[in-house]
Amino acid sequence: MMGGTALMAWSVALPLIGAVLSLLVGRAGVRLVAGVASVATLIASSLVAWEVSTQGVLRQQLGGWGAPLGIEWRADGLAALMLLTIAVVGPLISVHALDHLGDREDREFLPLWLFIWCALNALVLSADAFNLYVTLELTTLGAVSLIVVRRDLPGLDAGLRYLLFALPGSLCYLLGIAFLYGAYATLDVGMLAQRVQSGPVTWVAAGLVTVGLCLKTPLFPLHVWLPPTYTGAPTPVTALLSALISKGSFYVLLRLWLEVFAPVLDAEVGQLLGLLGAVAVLWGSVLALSQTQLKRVVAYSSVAQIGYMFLVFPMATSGARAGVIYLVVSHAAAKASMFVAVGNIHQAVGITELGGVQGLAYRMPFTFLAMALGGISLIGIPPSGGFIAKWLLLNESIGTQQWWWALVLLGGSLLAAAYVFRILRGSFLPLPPGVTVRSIPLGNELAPLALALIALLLGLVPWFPLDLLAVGASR
Amino acid sequence: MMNTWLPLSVLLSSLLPGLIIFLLAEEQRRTRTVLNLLAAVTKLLLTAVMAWGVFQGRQYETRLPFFPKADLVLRADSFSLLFITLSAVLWFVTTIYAVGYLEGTDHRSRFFGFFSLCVASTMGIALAGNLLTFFLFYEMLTLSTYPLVIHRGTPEALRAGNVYLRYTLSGATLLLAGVVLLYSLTGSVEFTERGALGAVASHRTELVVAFVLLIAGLGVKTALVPLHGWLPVAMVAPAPVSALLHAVAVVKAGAFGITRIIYDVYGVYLVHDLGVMQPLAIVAAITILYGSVRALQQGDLKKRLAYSTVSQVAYIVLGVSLFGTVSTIGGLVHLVHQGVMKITLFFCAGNFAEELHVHRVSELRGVGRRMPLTTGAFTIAALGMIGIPPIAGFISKWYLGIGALEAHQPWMVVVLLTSSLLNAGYFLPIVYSAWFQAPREEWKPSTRGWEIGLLLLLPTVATAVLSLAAGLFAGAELSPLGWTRLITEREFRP
Amino acid sequence: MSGHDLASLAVIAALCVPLVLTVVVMIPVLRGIGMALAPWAALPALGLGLGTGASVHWKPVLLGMRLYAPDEVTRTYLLFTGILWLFSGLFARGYLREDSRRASFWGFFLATLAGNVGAVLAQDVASFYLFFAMMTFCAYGLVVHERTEAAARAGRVYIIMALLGEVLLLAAFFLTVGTRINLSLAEVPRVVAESSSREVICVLILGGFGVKVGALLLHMWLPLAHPVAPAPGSAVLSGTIIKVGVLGWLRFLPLGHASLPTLGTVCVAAGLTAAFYGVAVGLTQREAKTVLAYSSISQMGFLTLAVGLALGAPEAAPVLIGAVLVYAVHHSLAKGLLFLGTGLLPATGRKGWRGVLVLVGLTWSALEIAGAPLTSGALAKLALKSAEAAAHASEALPTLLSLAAVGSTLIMARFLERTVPKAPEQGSPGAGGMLLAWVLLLVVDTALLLWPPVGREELPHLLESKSLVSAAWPVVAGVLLTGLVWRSRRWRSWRVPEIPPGDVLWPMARVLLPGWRLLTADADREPPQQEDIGEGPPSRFARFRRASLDEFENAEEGLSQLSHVGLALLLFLGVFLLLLVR
Amino acid sequence: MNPWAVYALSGVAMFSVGLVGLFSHQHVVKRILASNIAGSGVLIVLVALARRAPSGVPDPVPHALVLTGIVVSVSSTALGVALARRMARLRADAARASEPPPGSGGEGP
Repeated sequence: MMGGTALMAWSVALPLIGAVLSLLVGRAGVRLVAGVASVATLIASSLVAWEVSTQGVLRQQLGGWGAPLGIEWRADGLAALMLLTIAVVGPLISVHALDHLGDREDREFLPLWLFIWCALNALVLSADAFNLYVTLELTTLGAVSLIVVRRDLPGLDAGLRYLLFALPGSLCYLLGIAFLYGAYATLDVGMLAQRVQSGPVTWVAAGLVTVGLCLKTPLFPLHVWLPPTYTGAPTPVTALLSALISKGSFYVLLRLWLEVFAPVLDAEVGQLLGLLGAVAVLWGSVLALSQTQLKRVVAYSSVAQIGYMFLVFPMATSGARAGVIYLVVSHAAAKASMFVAVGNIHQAVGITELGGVQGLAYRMPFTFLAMALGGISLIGIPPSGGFIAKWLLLNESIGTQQWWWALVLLGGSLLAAAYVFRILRGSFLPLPPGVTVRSIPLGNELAPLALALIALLLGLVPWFPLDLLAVGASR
Repeated sequence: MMNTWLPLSVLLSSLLPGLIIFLLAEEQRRTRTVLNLLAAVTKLLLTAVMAWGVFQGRQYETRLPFFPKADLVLRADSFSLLFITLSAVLWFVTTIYAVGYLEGTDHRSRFFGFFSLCVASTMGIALAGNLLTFFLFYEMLTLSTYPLVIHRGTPEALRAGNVYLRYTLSGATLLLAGVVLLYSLTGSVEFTERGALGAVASHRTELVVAFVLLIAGLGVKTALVPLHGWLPVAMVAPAPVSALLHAVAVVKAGAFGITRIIYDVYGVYLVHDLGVMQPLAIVAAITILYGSVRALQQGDLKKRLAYSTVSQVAYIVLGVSLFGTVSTIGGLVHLVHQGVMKITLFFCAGNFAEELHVHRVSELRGVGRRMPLTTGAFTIAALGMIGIPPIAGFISKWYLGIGALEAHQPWMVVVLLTSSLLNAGYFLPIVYSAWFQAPREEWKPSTRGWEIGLLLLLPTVATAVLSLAAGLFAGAELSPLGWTRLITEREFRP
Repeated sequence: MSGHDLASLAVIAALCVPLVLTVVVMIPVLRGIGMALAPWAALPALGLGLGTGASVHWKPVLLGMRLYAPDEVTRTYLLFTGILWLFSGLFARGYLREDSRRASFWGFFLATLAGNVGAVLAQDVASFYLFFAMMTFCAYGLVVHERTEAAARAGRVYIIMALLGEVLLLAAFFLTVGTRINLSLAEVPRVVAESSSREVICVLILGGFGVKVGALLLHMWLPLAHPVAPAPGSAVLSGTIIKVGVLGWLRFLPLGHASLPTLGTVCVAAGLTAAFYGVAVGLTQREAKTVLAYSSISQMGFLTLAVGLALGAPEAAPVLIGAVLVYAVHHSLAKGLLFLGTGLLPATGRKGWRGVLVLVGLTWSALEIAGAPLTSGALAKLALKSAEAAAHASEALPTLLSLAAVGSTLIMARFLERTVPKAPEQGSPGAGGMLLAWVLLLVVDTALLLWPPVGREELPHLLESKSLVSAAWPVVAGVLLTGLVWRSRRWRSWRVPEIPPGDVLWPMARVLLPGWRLLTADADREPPQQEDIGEGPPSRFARFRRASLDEFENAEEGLSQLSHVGLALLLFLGVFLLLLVR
Repeated sequence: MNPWAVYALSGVAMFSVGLVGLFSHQHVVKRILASNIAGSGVLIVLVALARRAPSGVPDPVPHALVLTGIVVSVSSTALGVALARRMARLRADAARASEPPPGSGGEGP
């Protein structure tokens, strides 16, 4: 049995090896190599999770240098859960991408995705603030390359837009880290947590880090790049962006905030983030209601869902932490399933309008089942991961006497219901005349369903992720 | 061993077939029907075993880990069995009815899949051993009934579905708020006889707020005025769905929940002490009268029945919100009685629509000659609704009336009796014109030998007989009334 | 089988034979058998009335059903109920020979019979209510049997009044039984007497059963319903069914247990008024059966009066109850004879031996009602008067009763006047069965005068000269008065203005009906066409929704400008720091 | 004022200029350049921070960070420019293919 620390390295290395190999092999081998790499990484990630859940937090000093000089990797319950999420959700999206994109894109998609996977895993495991920056940048660059994989105008437009909004975000983050290093002479998150004190440098650093990451995630009012980018990118890429890549920056923010900043900052700043989150919930949901493009509805829903995630900051308790991580995970599965389903619809009828779903419930039952289940999780109706997350957050908001966040959560889910059922209900109408439904591969139908079932499963056995999350939770 | 698995098996006996049915192709009619009936019969048997066990004092509980602090608990106590038995029996007949009713229409796999899910949710609601579990299944019910409401796929059905969702999801939100509030107070809310909140009884404000939230949330499904708007609109659904919605699943789930909240979460003494019982009783009384008056004004048969449900289900709420044993028995027993009678009425309405394409009250003239058995069933159920002995509704009314006096609220008797008169006002004209008036034009004679297909006729007659039997043999030990007395004795035992 | 078993079997048979036959008649295949047996359905009840049964207690049925108590009230009621239903049934077999809705009639007839017998047998509150309601609702089928507009209207009035009565009764029962849920009838008078809401209960009982009895101001359904029903139906309606209302009074009022003088006085007054009022309105009627119905109202006034006296004077209650029973037996059979006679006369014709026989019988029954000497009427009046004496009622009462007897004579004369001349001279063939049944009933009626089931102790007094005189003079006066009027009409043609049957109903209906119409107007409106729903201008809510969504869209567009994003970024950072610096 | 503080402040100033540039220009290449300026500013701050005490060995860690930062910034600039070029070409093609050119959103040249 391999040691837990080695497993962490494998979980990062395997996708990288896969990416390189798949670039080398010819057209025929790409799928095979990527498949093998995916399965291997999944196994490695699961083993990490297993180790974490049985043995507690895993640490590894890269190259033998300890902090502060060297770089540390650390896998606590949160990291392990994220590894698992990426390892399950990502491959399912890429399965869908195989038949959705063209042949050439196919060859480029898989290596790029494996590369991003590697970067994301590294990001999740990093316990070093600068290393987090690097992995974040790698993810961004990989994501931009994926967005433009089709090399068409909308894709290029979206890719550039993404890049040019992500760059200032990363730079703000980097500047903040620089200040922190200047003040406390360490980049290790754990050591920062011990050394950090309230003071102007910390404030500015925290402000820069927060704003930068909020721009990347993105939080209202910095969300404006999201809808056009998500709409312009190829659908599988949008799914990856929404489900996993945007979670990367949020993960960094969550880590730093909960472990480093929250103890030394005024609670009011947390309220500010919460307030912006609340506005995002309202804003995203209402705009989702007014969209006519299917994909934009789902994109604006992401704006709203990200808003929920920021409700963790005003509460900043372990319960809220668990709730928000749960939200991240179940949103990853649910939103991926929604986007992939949208891709299927587009592929089948070639209509991007909301009305395009008419009559499809009977033609593409799996896709619509997936959409329904995913939507349920977004709304937060049981049984779904979204419900568990909402439940935990609600409990926390009442428990910390901040009942106004409960109102946001409850009102937000009603709005979510409004836009989710706006999509679903049309599908029960009879098929309009003149529309032909192309059949799509079974794999494409099953991928969203599998994703949605994960969201469902998260709502049925919440004790497993919650137990895992509790490992290494500081507070 | 059996004691832990039985509640779960009851749940799974409709959940699993439901999931399998989704996967069946539209043409696999025989397989689907066999599966449906098999599941229904299995559930009946399991329920019977469990009912017998509970009657003997055995405990049945399935506990599944869910949250670190809160398990999913399925527990069969006497009250849940009352509801389960009702659902299991009525599901069985409704399945038969639905097989007949939907013969030759589209999307039957989907229909029966959701149909089973709907019943599974109802089972879950009945068996829930704590508030969280209850809420989970309550929401599942909302979701599994929506596709049934919009089953026809017409714009009108979709609109009804919208209204349905708007109401039920808003209600669920309120309910969730209440549930969370209670959980944050106590950490865990197990359903316990005589209440689970004794330890936090001093938090009066929170408890009252939570109570209002819970009742408002549940009141949507229960169709308490002014939260009843969805019910008449949801009438566009096919007849078996309406039957299920009104008699077993949705409306009943709400009433069942309110009862649980009052008796097993707060405890009747605490609710009384908090002073929230009287307002609830007043709301119920208003609903009773409002529903009856509105029913008078409906020309559409199903709409009239829907408003009648609004009124009748409030009887249950009235019963449980009057402080006293007798009214509680009346309320609980009406849960069963109303179910059996109302399902009969909807079956009849479905039969009329299916066989003669009659939807409006005014078109029912002389239908008794053409469809005597259906009209007979309708008559029995309608008279029962009015509260004429020996049909089940009489027993409910008897207990409710006495209970109102026991609770020193004579005005409730006036409400009850006025409502009876109004019930008579909207049911008896139908009965009269069906039997004693000549049809406008002669109906086409049946081509089948019976007045309508046996799959539609038998369930109708069966439930009519049940409504008669439930009243006529109310004194029997295992009658709904006997069972309810057992439950209530346990709740009020000092 | 032991004697006890046999006795309880008799009770069960009395109730279940009609019930089973009802079901048999409903099943098309067995209908023929059922209809053949139906006329005899009351036989077990009659048998039980003659013999003695044993109490039956079925715990599982309803709320614990108890049947039969071997008391005088039960036996007497069973006896006359059985007799009248039996002969009405036999009569109906002939009467309905050619009726196409025979099956319907028999179904309702049998079910009503079961209800009637059950109400007499019932020994607990819930069962009593069950059978009472069953009788009430099934009798509706007899009322609307003809399916004419008049029948429908009468049926409507009947059912509305009945429902009102039921509601009052329910309220009374709730108050009576309380948390005991159900109560044996034997305990009821005591419980009511001890109840804190005794007066309320009594008022509700008086009102609730008063509808059935046809007490003053609750009588409106009677003159409408009795005439439209087929003759056998009218006979049982007027003969036995309204007597069940009186039975209710006897069972539920605290007679002998409590003294309620005020209520008693009200009852006495209402009874007396009804006695005269019934005659007064009845005399104006043209339809023979309506005349009879008003006579019933008048006659029931006497019973109301007796019950009122018993309410006020507990010590005299047993005697008064006895008198009521005597009166009930008398009126039941006599009124039955009269109603059946109106159905028989057209069939036999008034000429020929049959006609004469019927005319003699009718006159005899009319005299009975009038209370002529040596008739059952005289016996009943005698019982009533001696009971009044026991109750120390007002001195004026016997006089008033005699005056009322004049009225009875008049109204009977009016009845004969409206019946006999209209009848055809020659009858139709096949009236034999009917005639036989009728004559047998007449015989039984007469036999019961000689061997009365109750009030036997009064029998010797019947021949005393004092009672002969007091019975004879009102009749004589009545006959003279009739003759006078008859003669006067010869000289000058004048007509009595007709008060519409149901009298006070019509002004009431004029007030109530518009309200009801308003309430149910929507039900009769046709639904709007499908096209109307989706089209048309958007609602205000939809417009508001659209407008606010547009606002959001505009704001989003503003936010999307690149420079605005930069500003937002700075602002975010600024507020963040501001919050910390502060 | 310490020279390293001057360095650091000028780095912050460069970062600010770059940031303003990023959000005030529509042209893609200009924005890529602005991001480069901002990035350089951050790197200058890092370099400045390496010298912690007036005397003594400078901290090696920021140097390593700066090197890494330069690599990252080069690669992102390269990617950005490549994308911008390709987009310009595609736009030109589209414009040539159909007159008048199709209305295009975004912030291209």
